[in-house]
Amino acid sequence: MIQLTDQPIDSTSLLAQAHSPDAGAIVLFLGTTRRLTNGRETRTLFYDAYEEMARKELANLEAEARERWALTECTIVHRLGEVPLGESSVAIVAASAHRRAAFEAGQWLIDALKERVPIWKQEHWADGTTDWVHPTPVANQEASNDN
Amino acid sequence: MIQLTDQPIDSTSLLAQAHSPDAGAIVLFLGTTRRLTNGRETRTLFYDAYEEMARKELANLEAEARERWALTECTIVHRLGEVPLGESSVAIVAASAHRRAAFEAGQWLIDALKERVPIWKQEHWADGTTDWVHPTPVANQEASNDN
Amino acid sequence: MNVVVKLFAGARELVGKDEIAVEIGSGATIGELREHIFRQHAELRPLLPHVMFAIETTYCNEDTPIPENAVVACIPPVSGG
Amino acid sequence: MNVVVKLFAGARELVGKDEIAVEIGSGATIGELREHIFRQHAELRPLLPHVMFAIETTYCNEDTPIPENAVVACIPPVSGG
Repeated sequence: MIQLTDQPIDSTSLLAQAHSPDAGAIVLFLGTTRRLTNGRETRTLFYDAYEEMARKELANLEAEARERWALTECTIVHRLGEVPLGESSVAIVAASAHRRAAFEAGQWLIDALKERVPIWKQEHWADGTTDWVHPTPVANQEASNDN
Repeated sequence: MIQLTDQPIDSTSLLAQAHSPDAGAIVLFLGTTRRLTNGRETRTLFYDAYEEMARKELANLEAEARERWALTECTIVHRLGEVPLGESSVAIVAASAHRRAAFEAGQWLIDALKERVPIWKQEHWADGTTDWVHPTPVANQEASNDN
Repeated sequence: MNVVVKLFAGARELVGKDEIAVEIGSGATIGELREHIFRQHAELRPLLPHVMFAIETTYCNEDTPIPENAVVACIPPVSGG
Repeated sequence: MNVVVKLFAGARELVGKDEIAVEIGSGATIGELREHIFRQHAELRPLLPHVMFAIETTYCNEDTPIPENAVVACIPPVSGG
């Protein structure tokens, strides 16, 4: 299941859907808005997307993960708009009979999402300035609020 | 935080404790009771522990993980007694500024728990027989309800 | 032909618009589109070497020809997650 | 000295008791304890090569000497998680 939403992510209901007598291992990843990035303070984050394409790319990621690993559940939810400090911008659930597949799929999904899916974050710094975050090979990715 | 409990594990409250403006990544692992193991059907599982020593070993795991990775939260909860199909026997939460540390710590914690902590599971098969599970180098670990 | 290119995030901010219209020869490629944008939109030059393009929500290469009336999008380096 | 050894899981099931008492020389090691148990509890022989022992909730080696009145536990291969 994939979803884009402007509401807070309900990880409890995502986990409830993953519980099953066929699963033996459930891995949930939450990416959350962090206050400090290299000592610089974030006030809040905003996320924008090319929604139609982002949905297609997320669906591709789910399909590719289900092909590579035997998953009983595979969920990717990304929140758009403002995501305040400490709240989740993204949730990934990967469930499988065995833990190795669930961990591998969860890590691969968040890595691939960050490479491919047309979603962008805008830093709103505590000093009042804003920056769209566009990681380039030269830029240090840790210079943005990257988890 | 480490805990042994005979109650269902409340992963929602464990996650709530991990949300923080200092975290950027939260990984939750749930090990759950699976119905089928190599085609054989499990009716339910029971867990027993040498409780005093298990608590000490779990605390050692938390301390070692906090030393190896910069974690903003590290939680291990193991349920004892009966853990019915689809319910969680173990929950691990690892939170960090960055996702790599959270995933690595989460995987290391469940691997180490399964090697060191004096907790044992008893299979109650659908055919009415029971087996204490004692993995040995020769035995195929997948022959037990291992996640 | 006239190609409308959707803009997002930093690209939209630099141009100050959701999309730009580019007049380009029929059957032109994405690479040619990139060159046209480079010449016509100086404000996009710092970001342009790093952007990808998508046609009908699919990433494409520099030598992909742009069909008539295609939905083309300029995709700056992504930062979701 | 008399050493009381706690039993768990499959070991407890094989013996049918929570603990066993073993009479052993003062200052004997865990290795010597294992040999005594092997001789006195035939029912434990299939599992015994695979068990660890703990003294006062700490895993120990074959050559660890057992203190007087120590809490000793027989730890079959664990299967938590």
